Amino acid sequence: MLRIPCPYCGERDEAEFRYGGEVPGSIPQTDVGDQAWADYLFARDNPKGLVHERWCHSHGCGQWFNVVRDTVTHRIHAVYGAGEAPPVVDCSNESQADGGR
Amino acid sequence: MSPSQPLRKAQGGRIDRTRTVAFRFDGRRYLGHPGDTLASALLANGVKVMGRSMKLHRPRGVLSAGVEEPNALFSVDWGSGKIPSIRATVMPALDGLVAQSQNCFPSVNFDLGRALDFTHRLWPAGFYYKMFKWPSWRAFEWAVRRTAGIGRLPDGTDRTRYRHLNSHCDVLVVGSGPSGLAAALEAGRRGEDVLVVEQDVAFGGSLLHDPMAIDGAASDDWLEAALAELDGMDNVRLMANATAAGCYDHNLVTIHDRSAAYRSDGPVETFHKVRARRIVLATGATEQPMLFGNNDLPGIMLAGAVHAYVGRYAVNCGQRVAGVVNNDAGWHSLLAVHDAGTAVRAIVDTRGDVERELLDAAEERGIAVHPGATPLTARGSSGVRGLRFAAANETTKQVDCDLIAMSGGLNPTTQLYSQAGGKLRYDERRHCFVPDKDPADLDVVGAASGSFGWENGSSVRPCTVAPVRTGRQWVDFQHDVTAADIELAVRENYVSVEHMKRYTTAGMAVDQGKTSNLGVLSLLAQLTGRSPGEVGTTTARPQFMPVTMGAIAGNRRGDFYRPAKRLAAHDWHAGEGAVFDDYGAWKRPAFYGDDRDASIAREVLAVRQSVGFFDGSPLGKIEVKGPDAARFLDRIYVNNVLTLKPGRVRYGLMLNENGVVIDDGVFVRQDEDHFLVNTTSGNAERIAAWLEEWHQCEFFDMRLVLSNVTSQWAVATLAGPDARAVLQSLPGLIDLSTASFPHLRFAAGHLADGMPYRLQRVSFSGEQSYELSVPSNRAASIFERLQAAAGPGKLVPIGVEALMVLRTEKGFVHVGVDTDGTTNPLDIGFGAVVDRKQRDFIGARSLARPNDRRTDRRQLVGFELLDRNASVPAGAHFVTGSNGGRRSEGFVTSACDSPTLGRTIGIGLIEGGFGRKGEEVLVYDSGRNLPARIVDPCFYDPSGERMRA
Amino acid sequence: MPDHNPIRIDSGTDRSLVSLRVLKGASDEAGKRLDLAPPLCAAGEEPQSLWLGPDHWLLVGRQLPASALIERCSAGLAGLLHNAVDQSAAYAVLRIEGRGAGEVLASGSGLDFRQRHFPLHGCRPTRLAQVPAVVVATGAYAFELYVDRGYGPYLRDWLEDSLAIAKRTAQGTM
Amino acid sequence: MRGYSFPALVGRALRGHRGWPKAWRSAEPERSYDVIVIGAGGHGLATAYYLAKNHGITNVAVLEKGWLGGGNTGRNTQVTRSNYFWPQSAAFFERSLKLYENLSRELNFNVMLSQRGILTLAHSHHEMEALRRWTNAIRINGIDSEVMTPSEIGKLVPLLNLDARFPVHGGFIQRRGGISRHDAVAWGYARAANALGVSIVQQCEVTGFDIADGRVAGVTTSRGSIAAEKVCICVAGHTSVLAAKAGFRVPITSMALQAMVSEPIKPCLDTVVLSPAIHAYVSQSDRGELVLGGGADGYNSYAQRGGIPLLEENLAALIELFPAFSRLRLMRQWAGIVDITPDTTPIMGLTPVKNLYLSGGWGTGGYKAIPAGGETMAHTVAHDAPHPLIADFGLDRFESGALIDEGAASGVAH
Ligand SMILES: Cc1cc2nc3c(=O)[nH]c(=O)nc-3n(C[C@H](O)[C@H](O)[C@H](O)COP(=O)(O)OP(=O)(O)OC[C@H]3O[C@@H](n4cnc5c(N)ncnc54)[C@H](O)[C@@H]3O)c2cc1C
Ligand SMILES: NC(=O)c1ccc[n+]([C@@H]2O[C@H](COP(=O)([O-])OP(=O)(O)OC[C@H]3O[C@@H](n4cnc5c(N)ncnc54)[C@H](O)[C@@H]3O)[C@@H](O)[C@H]2O)c1
Ligand SMILES: Cc1cc2nc3c(=O)[nH]c(=O)nc-3n(C[C@H](O)[C@H](O)[C@H](O)COP(=O)(O)O)c2cc1C
Ligand SMILES: [Zn+2]
Repeated sequence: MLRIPCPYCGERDEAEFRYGGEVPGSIPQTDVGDQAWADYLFARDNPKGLVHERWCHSHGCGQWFNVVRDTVTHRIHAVYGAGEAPPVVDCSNESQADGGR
Repeated sequence: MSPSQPLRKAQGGRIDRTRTVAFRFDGRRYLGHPGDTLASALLANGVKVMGRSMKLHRPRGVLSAGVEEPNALFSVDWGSGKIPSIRATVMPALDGLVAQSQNCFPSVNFDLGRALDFTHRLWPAGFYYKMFKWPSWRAFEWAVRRTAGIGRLPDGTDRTRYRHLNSHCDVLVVGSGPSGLAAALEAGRRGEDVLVVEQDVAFGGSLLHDPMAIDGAASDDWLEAALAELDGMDNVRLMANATAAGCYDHNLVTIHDRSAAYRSDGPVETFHKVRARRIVLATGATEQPMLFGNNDLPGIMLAGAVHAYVGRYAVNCGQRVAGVVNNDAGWHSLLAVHDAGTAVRAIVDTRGDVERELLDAAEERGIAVHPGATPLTARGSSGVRGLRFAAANETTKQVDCDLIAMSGGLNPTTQLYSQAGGKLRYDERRHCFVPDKDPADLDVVGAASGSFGWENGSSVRPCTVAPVRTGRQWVDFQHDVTAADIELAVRENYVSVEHMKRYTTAGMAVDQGKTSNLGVLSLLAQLTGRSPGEVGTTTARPQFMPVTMGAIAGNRRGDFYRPAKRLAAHDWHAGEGAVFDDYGAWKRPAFYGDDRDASIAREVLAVRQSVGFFDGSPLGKIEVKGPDAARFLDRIYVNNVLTLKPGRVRYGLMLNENGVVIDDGVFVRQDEDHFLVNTTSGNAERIAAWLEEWHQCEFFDMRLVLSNVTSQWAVATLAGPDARAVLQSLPGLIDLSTASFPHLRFAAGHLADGMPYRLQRVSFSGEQSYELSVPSNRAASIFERLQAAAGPGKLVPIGVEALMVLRTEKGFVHVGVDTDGTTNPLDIGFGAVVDRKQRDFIGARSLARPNDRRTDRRQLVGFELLDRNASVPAGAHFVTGSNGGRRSEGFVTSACDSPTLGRTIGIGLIEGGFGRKGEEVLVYDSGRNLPARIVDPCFYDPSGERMRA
Repeated sequence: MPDHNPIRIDSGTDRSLVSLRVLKGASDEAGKRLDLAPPLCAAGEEPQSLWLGPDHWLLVGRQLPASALIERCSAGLAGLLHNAVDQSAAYAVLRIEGRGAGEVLASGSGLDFRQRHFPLHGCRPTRLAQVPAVVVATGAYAFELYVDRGYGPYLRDWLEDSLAIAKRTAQGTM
Repeated sequence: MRGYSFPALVGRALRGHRGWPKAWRSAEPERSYDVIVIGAGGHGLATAYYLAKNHGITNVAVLEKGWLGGGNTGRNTQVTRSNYFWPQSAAFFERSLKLYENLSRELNFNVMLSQRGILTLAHSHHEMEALRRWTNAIRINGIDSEVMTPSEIGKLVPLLNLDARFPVHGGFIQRRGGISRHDAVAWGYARAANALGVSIVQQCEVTGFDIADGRVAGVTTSRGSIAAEKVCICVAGHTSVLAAKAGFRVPITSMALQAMVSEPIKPCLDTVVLSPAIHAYVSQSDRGELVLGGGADGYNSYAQRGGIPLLEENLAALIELFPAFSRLRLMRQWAGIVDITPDTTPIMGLTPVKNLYLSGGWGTGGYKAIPAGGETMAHTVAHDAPHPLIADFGLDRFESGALIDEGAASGVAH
């Protein structure tokens, strides 16, 4: 069970949150081509390692915020507000270890 | 010596000799003492054969004295029905308990299944992959399945209650041996919140059978003092009978607590979820077996276990013991066993360089020692009669014995450590895997960390060296995996440790290889010329010990499985004869009365002919307030929001970014910068969250606030030609005449008695219809007042099902029923609205993709069956072609036997539907084909006169 | 363990509730002006304010009706965008008290209910027994729970059941 | 393939099973191959097998970073069925099931296909309508399926609690559906491919691509560079990682999908039971464990382990449906990293890089697709054009919007 540090409430169980996926790129204008639109809509970095993602403390303060998390270790490196610039995170090598292997 | 327990020593042990317990095993009654496990009590009574192996039905005795037990698994009934595969070595011997051996017929001592053992050559590892292909696996499967599996499904009803408990601590100590208790004392004294969990019924770990000197004191005294001190600390909690079963992300440990599990008056099992700042693993070490021929005979036990039985339970497991060891720990146990009165005849050590001290100690006691020897085979068939071994000089020798105590070395108990992400290292000298790099916030101490305490420099010889294969040598007792199976797998190139595990199934039994994994690894290493470190281990996963599934589910059963929301006027509806059903999270009236179809028809006609009343409270209601509210909602809805005037209501559609319809409903402009958004009932929470998400994450510059008032307001919908008259009777309400309050208007105010209300004139039924909102706590009273005002029997309550019929007659879509995750607004006839809106809205761009613009997409139409008396359910398909080349062109999304029209009608999605009005099509359902005609989806009052009346 | 019948359910008719939402950027200002002390609720005087989020409070009035609370907001927050709405009927309020109250709650929520970590007047929105709930510590071993009124009966039954299991567990072992 | 049979087993038994040959050889990487398949899961191995068998291309290497069959193929819940909604899916998965029906003999390796029937439950009036829509679609697609009433279900699965919190309103069964032995599928294809000359190189991780002028010319690996005419990516949960190395992004999210087994008991459940609404499904394996699964842990993950919330959710669902299982014990819990696409349909075919092909996006349901996946990908690689059965499964559908949303239509993707 992830323990997610809500910037407003402190550390809470994953079960209190809703996942919003990777922080998407900015919304393209309506006149973008089909390919660029598809890229925005569907393509994901889906990184093995650090991901910038959205969470909402839906069963708590109701706020959306961003998390920098390692998708291999699940360690949470940083948390920042919605719309804010992501902090710089250094995590040399940590995600090299593969989950089960 | 009590006659009933011939092998019980007269003194010693931690059993309560003042009391006896009586239990049954395979029909016979046995006596034991409180403090006994089933295994110790049966051993005391001289029972040797306790089970049969899974595959070959070999007779098996008890191997261990702990959770690692692979052999002595019983079906046990302590009042909760027969529960399979209970480890006799940890199950307390309770008074009245009934135990049975498993996997044998007719009895554990004579089992016909043994035939499989006599033909064992036909069943090597993975034999089933090589045969049973013809005619098909199904022809054999039933028989194979019956031989697999041990134990049976529990019988009777489960009386156990299961509980979850979340908790927090600074330090979680797993294991209460000397190392765990020392760690707990240290942290406790520092004032930290400490939780100590111990799977055993008693605290003390190895000290319970193996006293030693700690801090200069006798360990019994130390233990007593330590427990007393810990008990006295407010910040320390001690839990026995509680197994740490899983170690998950972010230091969350699950604990299966059976401290109240065996109570006759109402057992409880608790599943703890402990969030620990720091974890200390003091889980000890597990002794490994030795490999030699017939090493699975009853009467061959782990040396530490023999020690535990004599030390803790005062049971002599045999009269004449032979030891087979490769390490000093085994010597330690054997010497202690001998000193406790169980005579050890000989010690066979595979190492040539045994410490002088040990040799002397044996000599003192008159024990023959054979350093550098190789155990060959155990003699006997359903019990041990002797041991043959090759002495250092390679002559074959033999000792007569009735018990072989073996020790293949200790292996740290690191499953939880590995689950937490810890890395193991192979220790050549001690021949075991020890923790190498601890994960953050986790420490391993004591035997679990590889410090076994007494070993003084000498190394352990891998237990698998035996070059001479005499007889079959078992590696995994429960799954009957032998050294030959490992050899076969290697020969066939299943040399990855994971392939080995899966091909031979070694380590996959209920003990998860606690006494076999190391053996497999070292054999594999030896056979492939690698070191065990290079071979690596398989992955330890939760559960460390299997956990009752009910405990993991907790009390989430029945009504607590998933919470249901109840309407404020639930009881009122019940009084009206409502039959409730689940709609999203809600329990709502489906219809009123006993006969589903008749009730629905009656309710529909009431709305069409006079007036019906519908509880629409779950309707989502979200206030959006602020100077940018209109601009925000204009992005959210497909429809134009900016042009709506205050006091007016408009119908709107919401899409996701992929252009798919996700919700619909009306929105109200209460004031210039104050909107009220209505969502469908099922989506109320989801859309509230959707609006928040867009506001907080994307449109955070827009100045507006959102307030979800769904639960504050109960909604009474009155629909039908008489609706106005009934509603107008409420004193203080505005004038409802169409002139002053036409269709799609909104008003708010207070009734004469001061009750606040909101009123909107919208219709989902096609009749003149009003949605009156009042505070939820007044729901029942307003319903009653309306009923009274209408006069007896006039105001007919209608359920969700009637409403569905009404809206189907009217051709109104129900999002999620008439649409699915692929439907865009164009498909349901909103192309013009989409095209008119020049501004961007969520999903707009997707609607411009070629696929979204295709004219042969599935589009919403109505249909009527040509045969007026036929009927067809939702879920039928529109098809072309016949049997072979049949193709679906779409499907019926809603259908009903319309009470208003007296025939079956429906709406559905069909390819290119907009251009096919009047066409005849076939409707297919479960093998039937019915001709139908495509028509406009609105079957009732297409001009909308009645709605606007 | 809790004393006799420690769980009470209450429709919330004894108090008025007003949800106050402001722009997140203005929440400090709003908090100051109305004396809303996040994240704890102010004790004693009226209205009590329950912290629901950085831009969201639930104002609780014992004597004051909702309309008065709403007026206070509009007076105090003049010029600040906000929405104060009556939610008196939106919640069911349950009380649980007795020594084992925290343990009963801990069987359905991952919060730490021990006094040191959940001090008196502490207020936490959380997930309890699968439903969203606001937990307020109102006494040494007493909590008030605010839940959506639709979940009131469910949560009451759940608390009673959990209490029953807890009591059963506590009666001696083996 | 030949070599495995009952007589052979008896014969070898007499000689202590000493005569069995290697199931596959441990190939070392060579300098170049005609085709490199990345990933020795079921799909990679089957693709290699059909390349050799159907297209005569035998100079093929399957590169595997771990041990063959150790990815999702070795950790899935074995559900094998073809009751799909959309005609394209149905045709593809039905082809797969047909291949499964003869696979043991084709590979000369018993994959233990057990067509014991797979029962899908509906728990409300509305779900029953959705289910009826689904069953009719399946039948129109020419595949067997039968709607069942609660009492018929009660007879078929006596342990099922029909009056659960969400009562059973009905269901439907595909009798040809069932389970098969996952490891055997991987091993059987590996052995058969190896026999046709394919090299399976384990412990060889692909770390990059050699791409020039938009055309792939080889790969770099943890064991050096290897040249190839064509390269096919079959790495399931790691598709995004490899796509990134080839310079493009894919519409995939990787998540941990959990599965678990109880302690083994004697047979008590003879049908695969699946409840889409409750998100749980269960079968009893031939060894006797109950094998159960549910949805994926709800966030991006490459950690091959499962969390607690879903574990509880799955078991609560299971026990609500099968109260008799409450006293059984859960033995082991694990997870695989699955590659989820927006429409739950796989991504198969060409990529933006010439001669680089992709088979991925299998999400929670690609085990049953292995034979047809291998067959059609082999064709696609051999002809540099998608096989007709997978023509609609290409990456281009995301641009045109022509998604094949199986999840939206049937609510099930396992
Ligand atoms: C818990 C669970 C339950 C499931 N249940 C079912 C079910 O019941 N029915 C069903 O049909 N499907 C099910 N699935 C899905 C199914 O298992 C997968 O879709 C299928 O196994 C995918 O096969 P594959 O060959 O593509 O991938 P995998 O078997 O995962 O093989 C991919 C291989 O690629 C290797 N690899 C990755 N990166 C590299 C690299 N850089 N270099 C070299 N090699 C690499 C991996 O090590 C792995 O061995 C389930 C999945 C899971 C996790
Ligand atoms: N067999 C031995 O390891 C042994 C024997 C005698 C003395 N000693 C001495 O004692 C020291 C070992 O003491 P120790 O405290 O490290 O080990 P220990 O074996 O004394 O205690 C380990 C305890 O952990 C418990 N445990 C293991 N896994 C658990 C789980 N998942 N959940 C709950 N409880 C769990 C066991 O039941 C056991 O009581 C050694 O350093 C040695 O000097 C060891
Ligand atoms: C269908 C199936 C049945 C399984 N049965 C067992 C079993 O009986 N015993 C066991 O220990 N593991 C069993 N496993 C789980 C494997 O041991 C292992 O956990 C899984 O393949 C994932 O690998 P990993 O845990 O090594 O990462 C089974 C796995 C599957 C897919
Ligand atoms: Zn929060």
